[in-house]
Amino acid sequence: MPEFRTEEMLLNMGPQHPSTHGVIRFVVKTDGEVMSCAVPDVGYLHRSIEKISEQATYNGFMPWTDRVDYLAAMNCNVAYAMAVEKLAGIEIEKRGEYLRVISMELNRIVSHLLSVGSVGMDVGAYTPFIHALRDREKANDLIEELCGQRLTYNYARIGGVSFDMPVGWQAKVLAYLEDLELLMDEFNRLITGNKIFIKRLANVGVITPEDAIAYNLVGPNLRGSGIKYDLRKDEPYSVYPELDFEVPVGRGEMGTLGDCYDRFVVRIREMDQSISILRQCFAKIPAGEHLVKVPKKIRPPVGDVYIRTESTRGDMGVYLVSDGSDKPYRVKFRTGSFTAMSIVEKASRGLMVADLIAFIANLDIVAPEIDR
Amino acid sequence: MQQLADKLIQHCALLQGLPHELTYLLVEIVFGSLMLMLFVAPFAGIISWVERRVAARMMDRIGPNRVGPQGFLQWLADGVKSLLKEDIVPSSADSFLFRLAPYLVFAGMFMAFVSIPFTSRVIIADLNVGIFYIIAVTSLVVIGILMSGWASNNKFSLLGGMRSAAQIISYEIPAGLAILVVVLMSGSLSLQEIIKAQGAHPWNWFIFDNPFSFCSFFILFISSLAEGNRTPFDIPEAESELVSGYSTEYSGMRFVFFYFEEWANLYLIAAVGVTLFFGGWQIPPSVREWAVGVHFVLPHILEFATFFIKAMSLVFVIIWIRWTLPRLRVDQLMAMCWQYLIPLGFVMVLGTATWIVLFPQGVPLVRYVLFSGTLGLFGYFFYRVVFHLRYTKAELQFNPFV
Amino acid sequence: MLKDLVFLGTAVFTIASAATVAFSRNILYSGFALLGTFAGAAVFFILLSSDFVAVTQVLIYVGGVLILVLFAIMLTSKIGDMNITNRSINYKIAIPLLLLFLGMLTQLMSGGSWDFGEEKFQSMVVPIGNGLLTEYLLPFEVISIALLGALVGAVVIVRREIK
Amino acid sequence: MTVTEYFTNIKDTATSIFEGMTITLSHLVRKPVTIQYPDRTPRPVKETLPDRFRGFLKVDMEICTACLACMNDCPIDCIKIVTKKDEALKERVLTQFDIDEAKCMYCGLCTEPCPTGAIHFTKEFEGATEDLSSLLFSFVPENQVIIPYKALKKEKEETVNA
Repeated sequence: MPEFRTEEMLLNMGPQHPSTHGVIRFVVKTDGEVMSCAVPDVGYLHRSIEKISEQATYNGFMPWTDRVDYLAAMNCNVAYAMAVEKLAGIEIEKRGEYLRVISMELNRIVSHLLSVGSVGMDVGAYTPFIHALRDREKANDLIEELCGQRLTYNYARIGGVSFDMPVGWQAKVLAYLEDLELLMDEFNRLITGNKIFIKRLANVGVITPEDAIAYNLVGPNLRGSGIKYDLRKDEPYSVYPELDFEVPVGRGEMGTLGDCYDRFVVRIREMDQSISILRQCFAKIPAGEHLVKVPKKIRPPVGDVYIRTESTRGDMGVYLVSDGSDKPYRVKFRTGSFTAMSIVEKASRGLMVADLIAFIANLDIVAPEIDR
Repeated sequence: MQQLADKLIQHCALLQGLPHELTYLLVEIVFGSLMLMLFVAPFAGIISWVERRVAARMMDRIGPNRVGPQGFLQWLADGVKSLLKEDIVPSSADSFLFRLAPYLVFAGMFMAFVSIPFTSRVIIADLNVGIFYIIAVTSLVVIGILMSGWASNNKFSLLGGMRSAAQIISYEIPAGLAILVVVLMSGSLSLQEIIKAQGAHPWNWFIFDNPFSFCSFFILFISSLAEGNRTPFDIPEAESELVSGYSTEYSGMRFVFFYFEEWANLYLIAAVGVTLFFGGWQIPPSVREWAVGVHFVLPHILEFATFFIKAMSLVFVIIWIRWTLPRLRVDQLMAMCWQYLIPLGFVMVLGTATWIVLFPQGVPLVRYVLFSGTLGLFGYFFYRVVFHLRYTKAELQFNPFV
Repeated sequence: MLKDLVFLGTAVFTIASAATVAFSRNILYSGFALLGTFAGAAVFFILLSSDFVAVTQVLIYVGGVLILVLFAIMLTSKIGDMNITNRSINYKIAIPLLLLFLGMLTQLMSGGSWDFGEEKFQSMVVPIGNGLLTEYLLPFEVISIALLGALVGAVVIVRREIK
Repeated sequence: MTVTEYFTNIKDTATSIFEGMTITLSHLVRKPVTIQYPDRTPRPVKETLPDRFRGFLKVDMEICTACLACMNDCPIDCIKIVTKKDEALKERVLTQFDIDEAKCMYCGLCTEPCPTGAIHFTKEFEGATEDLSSLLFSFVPENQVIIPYKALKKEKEETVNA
């Protein structure tokens, strides 16, 4: 009997596609609905942010860090500020540190809400997406009140943060967290526990723990594969050692360990942890200056420094080289989305086209963070 | 329709000169299309507004509320806008098939409306094979979708078209089985006969006739959703995967044709469901007698209202499901059809056949139990709704037109 | 009179679309033209007042067979670019076959009566249903079993292919 | 797949759909959160913005000291200040103070070093225009000069602390 063979179809998904979450291209080889592989093609959003740093002063580069990962700008701000502070030997006050953690964790909630919402949308459930965005807007309002912007916060400064909390802000945030917990419960009942949703995510895009380490995955993607690794715990920075929180990991509840559902659930649980961290921060925050006095023109000594922080998309690294002038000699960002792209080719083998969408959404990639 | 034609022939001298067959044909065409255009076209438009408003409220939004009162004329504005838009045929598309496909889709949908009853007398053609005919002509829609998918010369469209075809031919089987259950109970394929076999009171509807018919309704409903490409079975047009599936390359009026089909299909699904399982236009005989006494048109208005309200409730449920559930994957969709719906469908057919043989007169107790059980389910349902509202301490706003 | 007109129109339409099926260079066009042929056949059935058969014709041939045919054509790669002709005519076999077929048709046509009179349109559902389950029960069941065999066979073939 | 699994699947699907539908139905009677910007808001949106909102930049020329701190700190050079020594007044005067709001990325770095708070954000954010040049704001009228504000040293410190 002759062997029947259907020809593979080359499907060009992106750069303009509703579900690539930015300008990314996936070259998808499919046989009907089943893909043989999807190769990511990145670089459409490269804006030379790292090169721009060589033209900007240490302080003046801060707004650019907002644009590295626009969904978690606080984390980028803080990572960069920490790098400069470490190189220049600047100690910042406790209040500044707490304000940074508060802003970062609030930002983590904002970012994860969008992530879990968009996973829902990409598998076809629109209502949970809008519900997540509704709650995210409230958090954005709070951040706007704190720093004046909703997206490109530019809140951290070398030496602390730009503003102290506004009057009455703390109470507003705590009230919001109360609401958020209830609304997240509802969100979970609506989508996380939905059988169709579980079916769509469970056993899809499985990343084994070995692969997760081999491909250098970070953040929730790594923890979704069951590896308990969180820089806030394992390489503590700022005031995280003073705070008590859990590191949620994937447990393969609905299918194989390291599938899309695990990563989704890890993000949901991380939000709960962020809520708890925020409450502790507000209870512990000491009085003091939010911004220490630093020289107007910062000239760190010649040398280099590498700082790692746990951003919402995982290990956010800043490598900074100084030549002693008032402008950085070199700044390099190490971002979670970029390494997450490397696993796509392997994990997407044998998935269906619809799964690829769920998988990409689940990796929580942000196109500008990939390309910078 | 025939009576109408006869009356016209009696009263109109011009028509008497023509052969009767021609008159019948003319009357069918003119009045039939008038009825369809005057009912289906605005209905499809208005239902799009309803869907957008309902979806918006489910998402805590408001929805379109600017054109006309409460945005009610949004559908007209959208239609006019689409008419004025440039009609683009991609240069590498097969232009003949590309242009033809929307018409096929449109025609398939309209042909199905021919045997949909409105009241006990108002129906364009009460075909003896009515329900069978509806399934048959809607396959034209599939051909149109396949055609558009291929002619667009776009891989996403092609995938969408193929998904649609695979989905619709698979789901025709469980739908057919569920319909068979009703045909067994009523002994007719004509939609009017099927309605007449049911009573006006809920417990006399076919859905509550026996446990098998109760399940059959859900099989039919799910299959209809799949055939109408509605979420959770909207994989042929899945925006997030296939951009917009088979309609990706369409613009302007041709695009509207596809969406028109989709909205009109909502009513078709609901009307078939109401006809087969919910007693159609049946009103209680006492009410009917009273209405006939008042004016001969009144019972028709009541019947139409009954039918329309039932159909709209089903339409609302379909809309509501769409904005609640995620979409299935294509293989899960097929698995659901072949592993769950078709075997269950066969069980229902056999079960109903056995039931009819065992209890030719039906069992009133079972009807009451099923009916009150459904009511109880509704009760629990609303209890849960109130629970969610209390739990999240939500601010209430009962006015649907904020 | 009207009936004749409809018949003639449908006949022309059916033959034209059948010719398209046979002679079109694009196999997909052939597939879509088949729609016209099937629809035409359905109209003939209606003219013969066999509404059930007409609807079945549309349901099975358009809704099932044609869609599967189109499906298969579309799955074949680059089929749209290929020019497939079926003009290779083997006269030696074709002409005798054609003559035989024509003879059979003439025999049939001259045999029966073609006058249907003005009899009232009657639904065929009940006679067909009764016929299938009484008089023709055995052939019906035999065909069912044959179809089931074909179905199982298809599954077996596909299974071996995947492995 | 065992028989139990088969029916558990059906049950789970039905119950989770039931639950989901109760939630979406409950949203039908909730208050929508939409803000109908711009014309159907209870208050103008500008009034609802927080104090730290970063809208258009504005310079209060009365108190500008022409220290050039904002210009130097701007990461994208959208502020242009020109000063010259005026012969008649025997003083350094401002002849040009332009902010190109089209370039501005609203980072706020210029407002922080300002000794008098002359350069500050407003709550004006509706800047959509067909013409980019209309976003070039000149705070010194053409062919005029402005004498910078000279704060007393003590006063200046107070401003900073406040």
